[in-house]
Amino acid sequence: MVNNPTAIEIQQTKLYQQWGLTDSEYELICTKILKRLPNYTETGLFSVMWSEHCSYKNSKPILKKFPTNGPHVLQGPGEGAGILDIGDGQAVVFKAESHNHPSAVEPYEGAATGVGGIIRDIFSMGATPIAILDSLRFGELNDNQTKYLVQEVVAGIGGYGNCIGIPTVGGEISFDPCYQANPLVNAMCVGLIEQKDIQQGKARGAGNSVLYVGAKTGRDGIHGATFASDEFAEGKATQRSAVQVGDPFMEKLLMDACLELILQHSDWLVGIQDMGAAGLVSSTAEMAAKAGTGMILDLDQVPQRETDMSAYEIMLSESQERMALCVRAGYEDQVIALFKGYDLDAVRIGEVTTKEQYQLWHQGQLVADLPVAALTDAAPVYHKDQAKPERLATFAAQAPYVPSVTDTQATWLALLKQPTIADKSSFYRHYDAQVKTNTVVLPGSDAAVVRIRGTKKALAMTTDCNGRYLYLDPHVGGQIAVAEAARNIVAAGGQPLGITDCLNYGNPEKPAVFWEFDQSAQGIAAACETFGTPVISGNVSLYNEFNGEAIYPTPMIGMVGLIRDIQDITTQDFKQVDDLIYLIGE
Amino acid sequence: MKFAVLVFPGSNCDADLYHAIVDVCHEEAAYVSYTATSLAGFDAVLIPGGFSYDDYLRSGAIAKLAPIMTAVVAFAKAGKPVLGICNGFQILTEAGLLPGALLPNRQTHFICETVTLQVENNDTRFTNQYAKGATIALPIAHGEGNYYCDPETLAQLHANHQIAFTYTTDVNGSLDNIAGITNEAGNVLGMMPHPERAVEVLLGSADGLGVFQSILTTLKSGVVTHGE
Amino acid sequence: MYNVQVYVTYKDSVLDPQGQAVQGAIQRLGFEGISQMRIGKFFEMQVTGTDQATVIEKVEAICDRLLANPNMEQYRYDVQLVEDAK
Amino acid sequence: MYNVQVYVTYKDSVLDPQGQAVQGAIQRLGFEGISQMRIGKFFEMQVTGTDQATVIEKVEAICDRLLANPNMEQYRYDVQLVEDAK
Ligand SMILES: Nc1ncnc2c1ncn2[C@@H]1O[C@H](COP(=O)(O)OP(=O)(O)O)[C@@H](O)[C@H]1O
Repeated sequence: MVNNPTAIEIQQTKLYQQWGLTDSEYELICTKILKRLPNYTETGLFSVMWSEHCSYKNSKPILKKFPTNGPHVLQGPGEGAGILDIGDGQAVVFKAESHNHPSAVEPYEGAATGVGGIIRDIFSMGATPIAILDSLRFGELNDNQTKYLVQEVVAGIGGYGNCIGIPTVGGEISFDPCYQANPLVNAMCVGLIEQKDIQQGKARGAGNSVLYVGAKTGRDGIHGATFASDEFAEGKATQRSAVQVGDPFMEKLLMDACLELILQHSDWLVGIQDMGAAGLVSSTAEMAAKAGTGMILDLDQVPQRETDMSAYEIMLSESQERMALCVRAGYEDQVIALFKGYDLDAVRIGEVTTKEQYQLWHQGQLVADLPVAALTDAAPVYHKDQAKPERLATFAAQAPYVPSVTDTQATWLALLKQPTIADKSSFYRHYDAQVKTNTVVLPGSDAAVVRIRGTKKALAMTTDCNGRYLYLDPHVGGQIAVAEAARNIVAAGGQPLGITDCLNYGNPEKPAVFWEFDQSAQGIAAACETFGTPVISGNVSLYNEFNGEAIYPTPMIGMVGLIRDIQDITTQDFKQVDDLIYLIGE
Repeated sequence: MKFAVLVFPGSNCDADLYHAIVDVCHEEAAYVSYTATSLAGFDAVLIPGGFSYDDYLRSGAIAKLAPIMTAVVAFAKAGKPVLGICNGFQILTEAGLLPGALLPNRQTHFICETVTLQVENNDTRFTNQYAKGATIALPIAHGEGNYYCDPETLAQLHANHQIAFTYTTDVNGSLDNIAGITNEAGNVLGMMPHPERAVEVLLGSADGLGVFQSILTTLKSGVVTHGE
Repeated sequence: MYNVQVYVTYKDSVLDPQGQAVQGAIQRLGFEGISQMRIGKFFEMQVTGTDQATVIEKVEAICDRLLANPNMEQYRYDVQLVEDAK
Repeated sequence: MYNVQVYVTYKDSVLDPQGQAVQGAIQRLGFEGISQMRIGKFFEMQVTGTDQATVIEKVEAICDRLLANPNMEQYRYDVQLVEDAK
């Protein structure tokens, strides 16, 4: 076994800094939480669990401003995905997730694994995924590197969705130089569930077993969560080693197996959670924290793809297509047999305890022994400084821009040539939008519409955000993003029900960026109140910068609406000659 | 009439085919796992699209080795109808039940859109409900649908009227715009477009229904099939 | 134990659009003088066997039945004896 | 003129789902003793150049920028001088 640095060496060399923990956070762990020095594995666990990506330590105070309740809300933020009541005992489950940094490094696999991750969030709730949407931002299309990124990202999204057999029905794509070195790749997944089947990621009941299912663990993606919480700069290339390869075939088997377990054998299962960012540690610690229990895991049981993996590596790996299950004691063999039927590894790796302590054994040694809550709830919450960006004063001082159009036709054509405005079919034709044969309105209209088989109902869904408006005025821009989504839903014949989001911003340590974040969240919150569309799930992606330049504030809004009768579906195109055209609104 | 819908690991259009048969055509269908070894009791076999084994290696290459394929070969040899759609077509060529191969699209990427097809031969048990030369709109969704065979095989396909459907434009680089072919006996059809996605006007087109109605018409007419 | 590499490529008569696409991309990157680009698959594996002849026989059978599609592809392979790590 | 072959494979630590699927298929075919299957890409091309060193430089640049993603892949290549067909 490799000799890892000792607790004292970590303290002396400040190794924790490389993993993203600050001096004061490390101090807090040593003096207040553990009252001793954390060892190598423990320091690694803290560093990922306290990263922005897992702890939301910078964004919590802002996210609190969102309305999260409403008559339809069955599950708000906090679980794998949010859930809304759509009547008849059914519910819609959805969430969005960003995969910006991995996609900048390896666009195909980054985008593909982004899709894979968000699908797992949906089926881990017990829902059958019915649709994917993607929201993409790139630099200007006249650049070869951007063309390559676009091509690979689109191929990656299609590659995963097409293969697993979930239609990619909508989304958006736009181009601006501010995304040149930091593209945004956000994916949303929508699922359908019978309310009685709703699952939670809780590890209840001492003595119940913790099972690991799915792909084997390798060294891929270690520190992915920390990596997502750090900005890009030239010369930081070595950090860019956290690349995972997706295996949609494996995920299809995993999805089918998990849904069979949930829908047909709910009495065997206590809780289920996706191993996403920060892999094994985050999924299992959260399951214990949510249930107020503890957990003992034996890492030697974890299926491993590589040899000589340390406890640190096993716990932090972000290998894809894995799930953590809490299984009622006595039913382990049945569950393992069920997964075997799909050719999948399912292994008992530990059990739930009453102690509220998180204990890891590896090669006969207790390599971590921490209070569960220390990992999941003790990260400090920061109230970052805010400052209104100077550019806004400059903008305010400028006279309003009045375009001078002499040749309307030429201007019209010039506008239509803008990649951001032009027809997007050359991108979305790479996506299978029809598999499952429920897509009534395909990409290219306002919102996509997916019917609910066996009922008269359908769901309308869309993603929207115009970062440029937010750059000009984050508060109003945030409102506009929600309003645009709501208009798209209504234009498809739907009633807006609720939203998910991907909040993409620059480095929150910069007061101007944090101000944008706060202002736009307030704008989104205000619009959500007005439209009666609570925020039921979402994702924050900070540190979207390159060489110190932040992207436009880009909070992508994913909205779902209910169409009560498929007869009410409307589409964008003109239907016949001599029909009248009305302009409604201001 | 009873249809078998084969399910390989990774098949994802199996449910769509099942719905087309059961909900739209109101006939009987059952899923048959790739591990099964018998097709007894079925009147027709449908091999769905999707990505069997993610099409690692080549589309259909791993699926052709599945246990059920022995039964499919026997079923086809007995002259009973076998329809392979998209990945199902690829599996049928890999298994040697249809000539040629499906290469990556000329554009080298996946294409999902509705295309126009021409019915080249309406004298088959899969196309008899279409008029000869009729044009129909069916969705395609594939990355490897570029039909290829050697010149002698192509000449035979033409001579034996084995080309059932062609694209009216060059969609993916297929030789002679071939979209679907039968075997020489005419009881095995492989096609890249998805007729099962075009059985309801609500979803854009019902032009695909003809394929299933043709199979049913032949089966119900009780005409003795070739090779029996 | 033998190390085996198998190379599968399209037959010369089959058009290779992927090869052409990559060749185009190379040109757009500004590299000149690259032509005849063809893309194939490359398999590396370890094969147990008592002697080279049986290993080759096994490898050819695997290629014929699975790794290459004779309708459109051809293959070649290399075989090297390696010491068993004991 | 030089003939160049480039072999791109995943780094050992990266998951190779294709390799695993194909290895499984080989086993199901009844062939035993096949292990460590990894699948990669194989590029064949012709490269003009005055001498081997400049060709190698060009090939490495193309690999680094296009054919392989250094975050997850590794590559090797062979270069042979061929007579120019005039
Ligand atoms: N990345 C994408 N993925 C899927 N569908 C897309 C994507 N980009 C655009 N679309 C489809 O094209 C439609 C039009 O897009 P867009 O030109 O951005 O217009 P709009 O401003 O109306 O949203 C969208 O509503 C969506 O259906």
